[in-house]
Amino acid sequence: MNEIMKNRMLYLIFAIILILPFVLQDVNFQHITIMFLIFAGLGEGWNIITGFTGQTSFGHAAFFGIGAYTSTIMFYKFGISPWIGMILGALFAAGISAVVSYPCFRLKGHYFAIATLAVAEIIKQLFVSWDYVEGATGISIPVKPDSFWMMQFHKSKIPYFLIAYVLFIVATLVAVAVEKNKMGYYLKAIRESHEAAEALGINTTRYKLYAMMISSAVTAVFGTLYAQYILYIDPFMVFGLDISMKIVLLTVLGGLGSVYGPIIGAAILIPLSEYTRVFLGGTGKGIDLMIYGALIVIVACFEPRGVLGLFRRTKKRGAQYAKTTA
Amino acid sequence: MMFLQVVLTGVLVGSVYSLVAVGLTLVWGLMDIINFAHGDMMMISMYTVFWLYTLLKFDPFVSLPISAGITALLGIVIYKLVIKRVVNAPGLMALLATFGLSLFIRNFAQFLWTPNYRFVGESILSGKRILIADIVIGLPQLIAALGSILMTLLIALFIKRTKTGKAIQATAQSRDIAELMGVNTEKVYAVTFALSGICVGVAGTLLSGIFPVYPEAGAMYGLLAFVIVALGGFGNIWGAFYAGILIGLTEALGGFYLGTQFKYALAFLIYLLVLQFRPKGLFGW
Amino acid sequence: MRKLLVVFAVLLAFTVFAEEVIKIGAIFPLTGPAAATGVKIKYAVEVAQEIINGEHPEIELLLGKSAGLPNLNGAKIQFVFADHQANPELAMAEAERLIRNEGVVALIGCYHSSATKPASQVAEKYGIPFIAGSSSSAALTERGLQWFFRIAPHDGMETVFFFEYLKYLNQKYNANVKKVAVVYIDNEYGVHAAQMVKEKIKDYQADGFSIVADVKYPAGATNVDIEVQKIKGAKPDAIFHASYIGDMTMFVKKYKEFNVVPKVVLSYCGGYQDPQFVINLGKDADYFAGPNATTSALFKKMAILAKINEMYKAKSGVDIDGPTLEDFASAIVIAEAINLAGSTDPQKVLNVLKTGTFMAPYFVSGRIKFGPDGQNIYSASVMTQILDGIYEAVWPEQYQTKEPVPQFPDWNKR
Amino acid sequence: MPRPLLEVQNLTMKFGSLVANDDVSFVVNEGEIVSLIGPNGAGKTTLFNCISGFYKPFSGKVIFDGKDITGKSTHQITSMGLTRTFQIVKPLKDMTVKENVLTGAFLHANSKREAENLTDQVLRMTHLWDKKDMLAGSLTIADKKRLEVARMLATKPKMIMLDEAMAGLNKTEIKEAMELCVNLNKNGMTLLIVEHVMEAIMPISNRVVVLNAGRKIAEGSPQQIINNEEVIKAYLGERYYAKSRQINGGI
Repeated sequence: MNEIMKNRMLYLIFAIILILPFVLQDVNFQHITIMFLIFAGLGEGWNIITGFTGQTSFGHAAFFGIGAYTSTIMFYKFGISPWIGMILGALFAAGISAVVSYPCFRLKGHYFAIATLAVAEIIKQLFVSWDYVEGATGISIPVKPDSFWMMQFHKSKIPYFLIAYVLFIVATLVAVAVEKNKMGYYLKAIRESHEAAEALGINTTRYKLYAMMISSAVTAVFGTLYAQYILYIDPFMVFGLDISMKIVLLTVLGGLGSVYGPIIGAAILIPLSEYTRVFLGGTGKGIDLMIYGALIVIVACFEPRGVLGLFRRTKKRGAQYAKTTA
Repeated sequence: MMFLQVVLTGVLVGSVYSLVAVGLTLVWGLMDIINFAHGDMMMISMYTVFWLYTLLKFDPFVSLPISAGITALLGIVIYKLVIKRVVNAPGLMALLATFGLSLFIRNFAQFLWTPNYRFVGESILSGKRILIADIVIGLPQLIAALGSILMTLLIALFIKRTKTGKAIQATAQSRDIAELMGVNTEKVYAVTFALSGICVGVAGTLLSGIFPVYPEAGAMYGLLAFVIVALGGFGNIWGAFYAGILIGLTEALGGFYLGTQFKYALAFLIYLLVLQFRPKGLFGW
Repeated sequence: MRKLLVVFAVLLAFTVFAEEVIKIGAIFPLTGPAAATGVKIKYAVEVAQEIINGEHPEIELLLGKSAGLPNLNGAKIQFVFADHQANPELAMAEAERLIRNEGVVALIGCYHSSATKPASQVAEKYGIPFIAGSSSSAALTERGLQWFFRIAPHDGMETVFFFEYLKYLNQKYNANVKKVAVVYIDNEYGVHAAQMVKEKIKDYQADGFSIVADVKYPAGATNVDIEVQKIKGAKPDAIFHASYIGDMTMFVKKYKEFNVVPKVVLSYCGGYQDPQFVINLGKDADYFAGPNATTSALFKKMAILAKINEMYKAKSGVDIDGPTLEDFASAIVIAEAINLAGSTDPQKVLNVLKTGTFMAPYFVSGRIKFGPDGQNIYSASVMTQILDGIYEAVWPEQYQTKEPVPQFPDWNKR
Repeated sequence: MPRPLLEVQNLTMKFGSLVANDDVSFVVNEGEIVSLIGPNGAGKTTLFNCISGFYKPFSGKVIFDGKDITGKSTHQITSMGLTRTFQIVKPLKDMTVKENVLTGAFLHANSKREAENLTDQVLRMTHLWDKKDMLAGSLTIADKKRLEVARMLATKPKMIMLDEAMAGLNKTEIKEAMELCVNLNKNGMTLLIVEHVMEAIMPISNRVVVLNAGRKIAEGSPQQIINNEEVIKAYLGERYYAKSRQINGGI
């Protein structure tokens, strides 16, 4: 019963998001909604390896970038549809993540986190120096007439929104599916105690690997969409620490280890950063980022369980109140 | 000859990394908190030196106690205002807080002092160098390196010999037990942040003669410090010191022989390789 | 009473002109690693706005005399600034927001070529003119965009300019410059410049030039010691630099420390052109050279430039430099184009931009005209060299404010 | 003839130059309760870790259910039916009691429903049913220990190893724990128990193995052990006599 209730909440969120850009036709608002969906989806993916499994990754930009570059190269060099690139990118990202994280899984805690950061920085440098993918120059994706198959839409942002929306729902449902099944319990057991998990018969390395592969595949899918949406990529933009940290921040802000966390976090952080920049960024004094930084600090200090913690607390308080009055 | 020069450069550069990393490893090892604002505290120290130089004509070496004092104070303020509230928070909340702090400090610096790149033009050392055969040693670099080593030594002695230092060690082992033994852990944390501030304060001062002063000046140092601290083993002062030198050497030798664009990538690679053999860092157990 | 009248008049003026404000988007890096330059450019664009909107008969520009655009009943221009933080994603988002929400009729920007690329694609999509002032990547004008224009010479043109200058030094001063080292930052700007050197050197091999070192360093480097040692080992006669102000300053300090004495150091549009270079390095900045759209030494020769600089300096505290002047020019040109078109209709403005020649008395070339690819065919640059702390124009000879010094003196003999 | 389920053969474990287990051999037969006792630092937990795959023994063999499990990883050993609890409890803190047990139940369940049924069964058996929705981190120490056992039972083991499952419990709690052990044993479970609380395990053990300084110094029925002089010297001391008499008398 409880599970159905919870999912109902999720469907309500999905429904609300769907109507947003149709109600508010402002193009900047639509853009923010798309970025929100992309980053909420990225957060869902990252949450699987870090929130559920407890293996902190500071290097998810690596998989984001692989997704962005796979589809872009295929489209740019061979005219292959980004949809195919998206699938291949996800497969590549899963494969590469398995290869690079397998040796890293021996590392615990922060040692692992720094290792993921190192892997992402190395991959970034490889792409910067790789002439075949145009290196540091980056790639401007050629503008083609509107086409679903080529994932290009110039008349309206709605198609991009719808694609982002569908991918976001897929990512969220993947996270839900992982969480509610055997795998989710296993991952959480690994997070809570490696040894206890082993003693319960869980092949921790294998499950961490699964989690990493699913997580990076989800991340790569959004990388492809991002590249197609911005129509330009370079290694600094898609492999940068900024992307990795943004994913970390919004999920932690929303609430780590919950399907709702990334949605709440992205719903706060993305509009906040966009609107502070829009209203204050033109001054050239850095006021927007000052406010943005200060707000993050304030949330962290006063709501250390994430914004989701706040919801849970008020809910509990409400329940207690109901009890006492009844 | 060239090889020697390159090695020497690596050691000189690395010793400054060490000092930045020592400050970070103190906090990290003790409180298990990743301080993203560490590099930005260093940037504040560089600005202190710069303004004392520009407005009052203080030589950077005269400003050293002042800038170190200011960053120490900044460390305490950061602890009291922010870290204290998140030190027991679950997950990565503390990281979120320090990241926000870093963003705030950087942009506050831009707000106050514009984003311009500035330099401390003249100091008693600037332009001076030592020539041994063909090998060049810049005096500012040498002093920076020696200063780093001295400072690391002092910090290590402080931790080992003084009562406060022992309290820090005890708290790092187990906060609860330390509290039972009558250690005021809050005070210990504040002192550690102050020490960490002094480290970056000194590092910033020593660097201000050779590195531009601008709001993002601490960014790359902060990032490298993460890797160095992990490479040396969290909380291990000498580990951070040697790891700093190792990263400096990797950067120099790798950069020289394989291509300078790879120098940071190689530093990251060294981390990954070393950790395959020592999963808790060079000196971690 | 008089005060009241004035207030009334001002209010009236506001209500009259309120609807006749033409908005133009200006996207620059106002925070982040390149904020120093972005903020300066913002000042320059604000100066352009003042000149266009106010009455500045002393500045002999088309739009200087009158307040506003005369062909549009004195309509005012308003530049709407946006920050891209050196992030292409934000440049794209801001371009779209400015066009759709702010209703801008044209865009200028973005300093970073990597930001200009997606932003100008947005302009292309909406059919709105985009003028890049200082973005120098040659790739920008190779994309076949209809609505994109660029004022600065691109790095390919700059490279040719470099070799021609070296040839001039060799012929006139017998400088015997042959071996070239390319030193560049590992990003869009640096890598593209280096590619151009490797491409253009083919045309100059006959003149004896060769590349002896190719030193690429990572962005945000903490030191450049190793880079300088590599350069020293290659013993180049000339160094081509593609560096920003922070790295460039570190390089100069290290050249001094390691006693690297090339004959010539030429810098692509970047750190060298920033007057902060001289402020930071003092005497050590002397003898470095590079193409620049302007220099303070030219102020004596060019009265208009001097007046523009006066206004700019009041805001920024420093003299106007090349990239900044190029973005200033982009602001002036778009306003003039709108004025000439007599309308904000993008198609009409586009026609003016494609066919017209714009007077640019603040450039040594004196005018701006865009070729079919959108590139300004008149290179606005002169070769400058810092002599006694002043950017002197040294080549071509007709603009010379001082003769070039073709050989770096030893560092201890300065 | 009882069938040996677990055989430890000449097991030696070293950490650097420190010998934690020195040539230890013993057998646990199917359906038995065997206790492993010894003073602090005798190497009991190390032996547990070697058997359960957390450590790879330096030399010697561990045979479980006829198969050599030496050097196999913990999760493999658990899937084969040999599982353990931890001296320092390791509850999955941020999960509820039910989720803790469910995690174990997935090992041999083919569907979530099957796992849930098994979980309910185990929760009732271990008297944790009322607390099933509490977070494991908020349980009392006694309940946490019970949860360790419950989680382990959910993996459907053939044999379980309890590492000081009664330390830190009060008398009633110890009694409950003892009853649980006996009940399990009656249902056919084989148990190997490391314990300090002599009073608790002596009455329920079939056999006792005594370790001292890494070596096995005695093995036999509880009565034999109580009367073994070496054991008394090394470990039990006079105090035990008085106490065990009291308890035995009490029961």
